[in-house]
Amino acid sequence: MNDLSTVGLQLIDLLAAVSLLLAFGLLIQRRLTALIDFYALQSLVLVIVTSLVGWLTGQRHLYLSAALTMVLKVLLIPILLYRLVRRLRLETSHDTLVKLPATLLLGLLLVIFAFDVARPIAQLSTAIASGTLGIALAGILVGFLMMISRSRAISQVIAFLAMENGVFLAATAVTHGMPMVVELGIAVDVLIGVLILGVFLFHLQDAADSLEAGGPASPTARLERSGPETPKPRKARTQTP
Amino acid sequence: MEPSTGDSRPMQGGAPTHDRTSASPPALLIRQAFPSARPMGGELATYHLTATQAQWSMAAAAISSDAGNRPESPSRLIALWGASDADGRPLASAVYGLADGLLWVDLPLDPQSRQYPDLSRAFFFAGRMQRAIFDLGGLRAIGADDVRPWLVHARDADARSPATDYPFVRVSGAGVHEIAVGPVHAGIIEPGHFRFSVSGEKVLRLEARLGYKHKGIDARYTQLDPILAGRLAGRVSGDSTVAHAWAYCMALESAAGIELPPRAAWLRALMLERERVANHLGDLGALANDAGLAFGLAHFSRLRELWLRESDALYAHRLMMDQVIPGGVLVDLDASMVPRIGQACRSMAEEVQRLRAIYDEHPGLQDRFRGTGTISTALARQLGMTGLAGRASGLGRDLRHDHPGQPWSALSVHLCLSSQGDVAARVAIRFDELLESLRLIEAIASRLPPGTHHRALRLPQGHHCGAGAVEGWRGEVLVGLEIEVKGDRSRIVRCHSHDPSWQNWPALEHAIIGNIVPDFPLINKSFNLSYAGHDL
Amino acid sequence: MASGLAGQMLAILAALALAPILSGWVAQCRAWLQSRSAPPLWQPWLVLHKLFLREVVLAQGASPLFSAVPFLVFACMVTACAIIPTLSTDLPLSVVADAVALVGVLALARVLLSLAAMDIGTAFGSLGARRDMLVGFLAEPALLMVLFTAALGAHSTALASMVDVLAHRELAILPSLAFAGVAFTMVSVAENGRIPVDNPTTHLELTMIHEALILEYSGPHLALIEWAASLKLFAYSCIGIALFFPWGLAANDSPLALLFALPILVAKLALGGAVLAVAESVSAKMRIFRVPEYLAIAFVLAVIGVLVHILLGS
Amino acid sequence: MDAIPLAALARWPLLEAMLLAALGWICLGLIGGLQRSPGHAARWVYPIGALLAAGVAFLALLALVAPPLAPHTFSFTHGMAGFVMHFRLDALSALFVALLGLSATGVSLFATGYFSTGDAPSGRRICAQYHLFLASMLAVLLADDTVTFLLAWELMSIASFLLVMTDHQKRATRRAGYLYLLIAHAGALAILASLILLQAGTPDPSFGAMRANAPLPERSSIVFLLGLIGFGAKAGLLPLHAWLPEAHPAAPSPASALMSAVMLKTAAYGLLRLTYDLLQVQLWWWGALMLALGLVSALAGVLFAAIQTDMKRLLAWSSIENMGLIFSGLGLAVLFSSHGMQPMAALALTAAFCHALAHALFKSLLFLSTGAVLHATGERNLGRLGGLIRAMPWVAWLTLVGALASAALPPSAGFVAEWLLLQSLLFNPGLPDPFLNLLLPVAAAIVVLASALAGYTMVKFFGITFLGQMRDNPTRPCHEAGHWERAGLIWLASGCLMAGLVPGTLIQLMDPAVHQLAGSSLGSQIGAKGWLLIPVDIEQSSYAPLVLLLGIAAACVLTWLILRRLMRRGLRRSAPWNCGYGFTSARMQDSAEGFGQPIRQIFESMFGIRRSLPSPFDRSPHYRVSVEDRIWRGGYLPIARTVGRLSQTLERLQPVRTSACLLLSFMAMLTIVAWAVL
Repeated sequence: MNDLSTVGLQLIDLLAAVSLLLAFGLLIQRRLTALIDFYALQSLVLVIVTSLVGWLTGQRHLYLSAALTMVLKVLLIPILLYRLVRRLRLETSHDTLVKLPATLLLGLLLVIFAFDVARPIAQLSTAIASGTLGIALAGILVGFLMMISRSRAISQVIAFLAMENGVFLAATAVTHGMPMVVELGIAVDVLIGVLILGVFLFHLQDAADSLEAGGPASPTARLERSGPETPKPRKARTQTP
Repeated sequence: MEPSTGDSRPMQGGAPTHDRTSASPPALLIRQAFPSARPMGGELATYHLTATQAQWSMAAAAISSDAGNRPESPSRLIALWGASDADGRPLASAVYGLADGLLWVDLPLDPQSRQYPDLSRAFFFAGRMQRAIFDLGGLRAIGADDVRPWLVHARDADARSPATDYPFVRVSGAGVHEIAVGPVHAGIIEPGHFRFSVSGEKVLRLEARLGYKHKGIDARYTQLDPILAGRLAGRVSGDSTVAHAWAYCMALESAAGIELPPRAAWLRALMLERERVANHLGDLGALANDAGLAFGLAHFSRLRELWLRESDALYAHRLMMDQVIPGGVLVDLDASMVPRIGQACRSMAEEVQRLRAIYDEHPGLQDRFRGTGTISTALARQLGMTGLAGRASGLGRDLRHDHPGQPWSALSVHLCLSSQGDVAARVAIRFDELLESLRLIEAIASRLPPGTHHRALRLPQGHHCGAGAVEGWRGEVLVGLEIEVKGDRSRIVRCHSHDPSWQNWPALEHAIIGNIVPDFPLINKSFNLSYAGHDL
Repeated sequence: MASGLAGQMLAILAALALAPILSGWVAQCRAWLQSRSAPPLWQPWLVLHKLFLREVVLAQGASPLFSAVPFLVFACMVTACAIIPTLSTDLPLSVVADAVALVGVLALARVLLSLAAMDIGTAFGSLGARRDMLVGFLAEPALLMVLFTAALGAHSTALASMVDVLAHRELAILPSLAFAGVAFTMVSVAENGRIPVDNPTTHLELTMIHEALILEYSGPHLALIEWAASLKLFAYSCIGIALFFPWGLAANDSPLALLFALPILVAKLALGGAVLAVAESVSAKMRIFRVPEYLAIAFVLAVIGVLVHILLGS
Repeated sequence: MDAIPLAALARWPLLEAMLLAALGWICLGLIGGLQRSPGHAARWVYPIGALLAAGVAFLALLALVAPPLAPHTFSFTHGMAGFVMHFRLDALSALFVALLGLSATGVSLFATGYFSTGDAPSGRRICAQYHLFLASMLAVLLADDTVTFLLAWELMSIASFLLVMTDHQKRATRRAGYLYLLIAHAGALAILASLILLQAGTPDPSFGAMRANAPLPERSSIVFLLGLIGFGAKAGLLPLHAWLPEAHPAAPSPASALMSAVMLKTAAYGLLRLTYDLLQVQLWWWGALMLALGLVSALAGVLFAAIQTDMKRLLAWSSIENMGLIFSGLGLAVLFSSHGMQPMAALALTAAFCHALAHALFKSLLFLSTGAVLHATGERNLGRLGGLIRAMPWVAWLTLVGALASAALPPSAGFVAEWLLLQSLLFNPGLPDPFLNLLLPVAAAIVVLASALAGYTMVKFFGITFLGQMRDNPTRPCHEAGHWERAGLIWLASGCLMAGLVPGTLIQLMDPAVHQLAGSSLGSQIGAKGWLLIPVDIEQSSYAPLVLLLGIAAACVLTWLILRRLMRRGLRRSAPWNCGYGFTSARMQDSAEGFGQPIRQIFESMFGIRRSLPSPFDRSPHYRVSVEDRIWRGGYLPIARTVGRLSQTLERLQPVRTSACLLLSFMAMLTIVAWAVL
């Protein structure tokens, strides 16, 4: 390989690392708007990786996939999520179930686990960037951890989307020779994204209270929402005497 | 309404009754007990009566039990002070707020024993007022728990005796230590000493030691001409000069029994709202700065400066000092200024909205604000909080809204309320009130009634009492006044200015509990209480 | 040897002169970002000058430790700046201590200052000492892990060798440095008492960390400590430059080469200072108990940096 | 020194001389124990003991400087049943003997002053127990057969137990002593079982016989595990640490110093002797287990140290941390050895040895200064101390040296150890197991975290004791330590400094021991430069503490000189600023609990914390907080309860008292030993 592609490979590794960094950002971030931003950024990294792989391997269809990701995950889904958050006044998400240091520690252990698991697989595969697999795997696991450690449905959805970003990254890094898988991945991607959003929008018309994970909120859940622990967006109510 | 659910809801029916005929239970009770009580003249219905010791205690018990039994009850103690009447006999005075107005109870005391029944068991924050009363006039509350000096410091009391530390309440237990802050602070703020009992960063108790700015305002009033004393009232607390001056003028006008020209009332309201806007702007900047966001300070300081310059242009004084005078206001508003004011208000509202969005979206700032220095509605009621801090804790009291005289009745003031009671709530209330004030200013300026802005005040012969209460930016400012006019000689027999800081200072000590030491400046700033107005 | 000594002296003098200017530059940038008119660049020098001319007011009961610490802390910072490759990677003192020892020297200064703060026995002294040690005990490991990430890449914990390897090998992108970079930025903000961890311009005693530590110092003592604080900022900036932008340092110790390296250093510092000012202006100070979380994040990121390095085997 | 005298030295009867010294200690103990006025006797008994200790240290250093071709051995035949006591002095023993001697010299010097006052009966007892303790520790290090080793080991445990029980009128002391005896006993049984297993099949109990026929790997693992339990209990590794924070504070300070500084090290010695010398194989998971236990102990130890309020308990927990770090180094060495990476194993071993030596010096220094403070003020509760730097500057400044070493700050000995440990954790050429490779950086992170927390703890320890104002009683009379005490402290402090400043020389001294175990050593890289430390390669890492110190000192002096010339204005004393309030009280400083509060809050989940907060409405508010060891609550108490229930059942059958129980079990152990021997 020439120098240029060496740099390209290193760039892919770097971008994978940035993607993992953003996954950690998602894990520790408390505010929903920031979560969405991070997700959009992570998707953007994915777009760059995909196009880079496409350029390095000369597979044109990857450009298409990158463009699809760009439109769907960098623009459409974040915008929809933003609107959802604004509409439902969910800016604050004090919904972490596990304390932050514990979450971090678990994340660290998952990274070690992922790296250890990825090593033999990466040696088997003929991937262009073998290290990327481990990092992507770590990203998936961290996304999973985030999903477990959050109580709000919307953060869980973002965690799921981040996880799916990790899957996509791993797929791009490992199976760049199998375009069908990637295409299929994108198709499933779109489907899931639309489905989730559809469910959300359906709920949006229904009631704000039922956005708690675990179905429609019970009366106690409603009480908790308005309690001091989960501050409801505060808008001074006014009254005309 | 059930405030304990923590939800913020509009005040609905029942609570503030504006129908003067259907009085709340304590008001009825008291009217039965004191058939002689009659409302004084003036904008605010004020019942003034002289009580015996039994009646004094009965009134306190009735009002405090009403406040304790009905969560929405507006009954409260507003002010408590000691004075001497025209003959030099000691008097204890208390002013209560009731649904249909104020109740002013005077208790003549025995000149020898100089004692009066304790109110601090019924009203928590009365303890400090009673200690101040003792320091100023030697009147002692019978049965009060806390008899430490309040305004008088050890060194003032006896310069020869060795100076000793104030007997702060000591938290016993392993490893409790103290942090002493003040009276001189590194920033340019008023003097006050704060003693924290802490374990590491965890605050176990806070006690404030005030009185460093005691100037003897009440005594000074009695040496001044009633008309001129308005200037002194305007200097009780510089940041609420309009509110204090208006309260004084209202008291004097009610004592004199004159009706204020409508235009004067509207102009006063304009200034009061301008003062509210200026202070809220300053506080919002300072709050961000105390949370380490200098950006907020820079922009709110800029807005405040623009606003003060505008005031300077309108009144030739940045703080509008000495603009409220007995009988009206000093300067009329030129009609040509009205569009300019409206324009300034609109652009200010726009900028404030933009900054509010930044505040609301800033993760670091919100993290500092939310859940910090929380006072629940129940605790706020127990402490008898008032004003802005009270409204942030769900106590929906606002004189402009509850007892709308001129011009408030015509303006339909919105009550800004939150039940969270944390710093974030106090910030949100400031933003809401700021925008509401800007709306009011524009409305007042455009709908100013015609007529004179000042009517010369002629004081009637004899003894007259008057009370004035104004919703300043911090809370209700109250002035109780008795004048004596003999021939062309008039004098103030007694006068007391009450600042809402009295009610809210003790709340600060509760707000810090469960927080950590470095959050105190932020919590303190979110209350932003007056030292000067409190120490008098 | 002689030229090496001369070069070393030049590096130290450059650090001594530039450090207050760097602090002044950050303050200037902050002022601009808040649309205020800025103090002059050399304002910290004016402050130092003023303080040096003042008398020392020593609290009653201060032990000799209290008067000795400003000198010791200043000397530690000067030594640290001499060890870090600011201008050149080939200076005699660079073999004296590697990255671990450098962190040790910085920790020594921190411990000494905290002890001195406790010497008078006031509330703020011990409060500052406690908070400073709290920040330190988490920041120090995170910093070391950042340095290890770079050290693994260079197969050396000697800073000079690290810079040599990082700067002079063929163009290579180390993904582990992405983690290390983020962690390092977080740590250096914490270590230098900048927003969001500490507010260097605060006037609120109860929230202070560094200012509370030195509340009882005055005159030349205070000047030395302030100078040491700016040297610390300078040292951290130079570590950051050495690890993440290692290009442009002189490879030998001739004074001429050092003089050429100076403008490049100044340019990089100016850029770094501006970035710091932006970061400070847009964030609020966090609660003191968020600081451990913040530093734990930095720590974990640095550890992951090391892990990524091992995974990628480069 | 050139080669010829060295070779001559190697032929000297070093071992015999050391055994004589041990005998000398026993005689001193007997003499001191029989004296009518022990205070008076202390003036000459302890200095002679110190002299003997210095002699032992000197002999051990000689043995290290001139390593003999074959280890010195000495056997002593007892008339009864052909009972032979074997002694042996090799490099490993010599290293630990040197550590014992160096530390004991300082402690004995200090003890001269410390024990010259006090009541007669306890003085007599302490004198006898103290010297017996010294002799037994030396015997443990020199023993070369199961019986001798175990006898010496038990003697060491009993002597230290008696020292712990000095203040036996106190209930807490009795509890501590009982707990110590219980765990030490259990540990001894584990060691006994381990050695018996090792010896099984041969009638010869000597270590030499064991070396000759090493057991099968699966049996080795059992032997190792039993040894780890036994020695780990003595070293205070989690979860067998419960006795340590109780027992160390209970003993008189010189005894605590010896227990912490030397006795804990015998555990490390024993485990090394077992794994490297007797078993002769190392499995990777042994090392991993030691590493993990060591890291957990280090972290837990320092966290608990950070929140203690009693000076000695704080130091005791800190000892757990340091033993954890030493065991991490040993574990790492075993790990590397098991993969045949001898140079790395040598590096890790050197790090562990450095740490052991540094800890022996600074921990005895710190315990002794606690003793000095206790003598001067009658108080060792941090919450009541403060400002002692004014009344006792000597003790304070010498303690500062120890505190800085304990905080692992340059240029102290503690830092050298940490530095070497980090080097060995980072620069391995890659273990064959990738998973372990990924875990080693995490281990490095924990080591660094523990060291940084040690800094926090030491600032608390020194700052609260010696700085600020006296918290409890400002007019408390306190006095500077006496000459003997100071001499002891100075000896140890200068040891700390020397070890930190010339680490090269130190490592060269340790080389024979390292070489004996790891088959490789660092000496070649160090060369002749004692002041420059280069473990692998100058390009890779180097550290020259002496130059560093000189640099800092030069900058310091230069600044001072320049400032003196430039500063026109003088110096004025005034009241502290304190926000202009005018009244300062000692209550306004951080208490020990206050200083530890951030640690309590951050690591809340690790501690079992119970607190009750006062209400703001309280007239006389009270704050209560208590922290307990979760392992104690979750691990020991259930066992104790079960045992208690069992013994109740037994007692119903046969009323036996606890002491009788102990006696029985001790007899049983002796019987087992006898059985093993015969």
